[in-house]
Amino acid sequence: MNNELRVKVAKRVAEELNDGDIINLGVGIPTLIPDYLGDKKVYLHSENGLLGMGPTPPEDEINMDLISASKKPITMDIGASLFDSSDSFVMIRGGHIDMAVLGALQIDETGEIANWAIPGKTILGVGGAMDLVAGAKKIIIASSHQAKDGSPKFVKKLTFPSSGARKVDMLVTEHAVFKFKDGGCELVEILSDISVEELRDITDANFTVNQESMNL
Amino acid sequence: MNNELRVKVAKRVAEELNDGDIINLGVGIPTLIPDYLGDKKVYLHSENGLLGMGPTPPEDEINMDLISASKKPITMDIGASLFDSSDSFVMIRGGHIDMAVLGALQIDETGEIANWAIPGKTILGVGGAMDLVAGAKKIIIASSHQAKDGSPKFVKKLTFPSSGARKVDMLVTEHAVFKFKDGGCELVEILSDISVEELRDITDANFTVNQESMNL
Amino acid sequence: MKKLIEVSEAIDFIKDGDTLLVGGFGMSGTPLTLIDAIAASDKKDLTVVSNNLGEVGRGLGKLLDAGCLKKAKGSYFTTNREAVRAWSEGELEIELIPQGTLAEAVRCGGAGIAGFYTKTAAGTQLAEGKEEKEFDGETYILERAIRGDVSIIKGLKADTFGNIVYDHTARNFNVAMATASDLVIAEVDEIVEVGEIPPKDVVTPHLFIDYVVLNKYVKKGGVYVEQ
Amino acid sequence: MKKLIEVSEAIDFIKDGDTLLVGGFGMSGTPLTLIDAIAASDKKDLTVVSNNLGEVGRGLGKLLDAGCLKKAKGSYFTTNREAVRAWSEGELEIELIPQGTLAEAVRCGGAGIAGFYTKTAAGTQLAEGKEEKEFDGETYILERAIRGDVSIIKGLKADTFGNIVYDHTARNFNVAMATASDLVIAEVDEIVEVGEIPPKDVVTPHLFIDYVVLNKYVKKGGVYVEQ
Repeated sequence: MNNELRVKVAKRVAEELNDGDIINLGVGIPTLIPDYLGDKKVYLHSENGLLGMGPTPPEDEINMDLISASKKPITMDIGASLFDSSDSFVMIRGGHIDMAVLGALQIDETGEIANWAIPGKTILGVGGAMDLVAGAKKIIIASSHQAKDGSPKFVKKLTFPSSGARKVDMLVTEHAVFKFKDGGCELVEILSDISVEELRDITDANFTVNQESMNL
Repeated sequence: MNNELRVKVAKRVAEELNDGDIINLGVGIPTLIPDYLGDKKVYLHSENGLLGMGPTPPEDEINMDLISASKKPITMDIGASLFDSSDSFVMIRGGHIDMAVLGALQIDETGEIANWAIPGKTILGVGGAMDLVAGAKKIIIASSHQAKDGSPKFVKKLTFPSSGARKVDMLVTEHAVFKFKDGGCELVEILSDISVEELRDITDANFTVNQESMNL
Repeated sequence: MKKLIEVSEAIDFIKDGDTLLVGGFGMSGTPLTLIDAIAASDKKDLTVVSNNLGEVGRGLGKLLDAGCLKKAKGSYFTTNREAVRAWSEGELEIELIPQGTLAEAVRCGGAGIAGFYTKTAAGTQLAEGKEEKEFDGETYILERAIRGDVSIIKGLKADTFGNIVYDHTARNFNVAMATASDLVIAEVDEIVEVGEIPPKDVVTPHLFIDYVVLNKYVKKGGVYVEQ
Repeated sequence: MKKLIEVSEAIDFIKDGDTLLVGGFGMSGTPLTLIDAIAASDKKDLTVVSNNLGEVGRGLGKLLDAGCLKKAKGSYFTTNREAVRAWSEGELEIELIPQGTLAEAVRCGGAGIAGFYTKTAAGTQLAEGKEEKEFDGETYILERAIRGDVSIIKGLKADTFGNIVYDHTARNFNVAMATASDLVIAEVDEIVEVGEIPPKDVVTPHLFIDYVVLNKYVKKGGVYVEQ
């Protein structure tokens, strides 16, 4: 997915964030979100032990003992706090993170996601993915609508290993916004010039269409 | 037990402490121990959240937010550290306290103790007693040999509610020192002018006599 | 400061029958102003989870005297003889929990952990009815996490985001209690500008704190007294 | 300072087959000097518990290259492609643990808690073979505590008692790892007089630390380099 589309997804997710929210951002598209928050002030949580993550420092202020969970140099916003990994996951698992924005390898129509392993490939990294899936108050998936090979990522049933039983709340792709509720999925918005029929063609999952929000 | 005898017990227990030990002292006789350490430097742990408890402050320096587990004003020794209750009990339960010196209501001949409740009386306080019994590396009981009514505290089998399955290591009374090992008990030292026979008369527990340490 | 509210607003969040987690060890680190307001209200059937129940007529002892309490969970109640009397006359339920188990159970309540296995109290009266399990040949008991509807805690200072620091040993149960309720109210002596508490010094990060109120008491001679 | 020893003495405490808990997140907060010394020794069959296994040829990656390792337990190994290769060729056992579960399991190892129930990973491949239990209608899995024979951690400063502070986000796994082994060695950039770290600023109190060694690397441009 090109950068323009990634930015589109990031901007749309940014609309879902509320002033004052505690946010944990996964790698990839989610990391673009802070640039599109406008006047909204959110607090970024980094699972390696920081609440109040600021932007990348200038070269001469880099300290590799002040890094993000992606192991990139960062700064601290005013009002930040530092803590260790076990306290950081108290926050994540204990429901103290208002929203996690994550990428995914697959999302099924119930909102269950797979975001840590592809079958048949080496499965040697999970990081904090499962903790965030289990513990964040609200979860939005920011993802390309299809995999690189054009196959659907948004599927009826996961074929990749699940990240946990917990369902996510929303999926934002370059084409559309879906909400998950009561085990089902609803299309609430189209973000490109795609039609609902064309969207179904590139989507394996079943979804209903919210007539009202879609102005249908 | 008069103050002289209490001091005698405290002094004898003090001999068991090693330079550099992390010590938790229960209420009563154990609180007298710091005065009899001589050149030995030990670190006093207070379960409400301090390692490095110092002596009582002068009246005009009292801060009731710097207190011991007995809720008395204290000071901090150089090199002290402050922490919360859950971290404090990580230290206790996790085996990071070298020695706990506790009082007891009863001690049985295997080294199991009762130090929190008397049957038939209101049982409304346990505090950190059971955590210390479960977690301290070594436990010494500092106690009067008999109860106030003259009945034995050192018994064959507890009749008061147990503080936990863990056996203590040593019992020091105004009359004698006992060591517990492999479920049995051994008299290792006499501290008063009592004879072994007289000691058995005021003791319900069975004990063997260490011929060597008793110079018999 | 957005989180700063009046004490009267704060206690409106507490409903009859709620479970209230209260920081403090004895009188140290106790949210005295919030407790006063609850005692002066007509709230009832509260369950209080706190290490002690204050002293007679002081701290949480006021909630007992005011008839707000149905139950108290904690580790040491004998410092309040009124609590002992109320329990023996059937006016107050009491659940006794070893101090370390209480601290850990509350931390777990805030940490998304449903229960944990501890050796503390295994084989004692306080383990009655609790599940046992062997690990490496030793017996442990299963203790369940504790959560509350509302936590009230006492800090020394809050910054305007709600980051909290504590006075010496007054961290005690406040740190864990601040994590384990649906709503958390911190009472503090002073509010400072955000940025005045360095990131490495924050003890309770602001994400745990919903509201902040100011303590009406001031410290004199090491003790909180009425202004 | 009584606890200060040479790096060569420190690694003598590590025996073949030991389980080593190692602080750090990626390269941050990693005891590089101790790792170098272990890599240069003939120690073998070690199990390393650490969030990552460093990077190729860096940090814990050196222990892999030197053939010291039998097994690695952690949450994220894909940043070291040598670890991935060694695993796929059967040269290295790997146990993958969610990051929060790893942090909590190590904390429990140091806290006298044998196991805990978490929702994290319930229903996934990483829960296979683990006991499940329902609490309030939700499925939790039992995770066992993790302990080591020796912990090696990295602090910024130690005082002469062994109280430790860390640099910014370098607290990470060091704080928990410092509690959970029979023997704990801290590598620090600097040793200061006791009293220079105020009691409220101590992150790892000295009772957790057995020995301290000095880091031979110095920080330049935000990165540790050879002196």
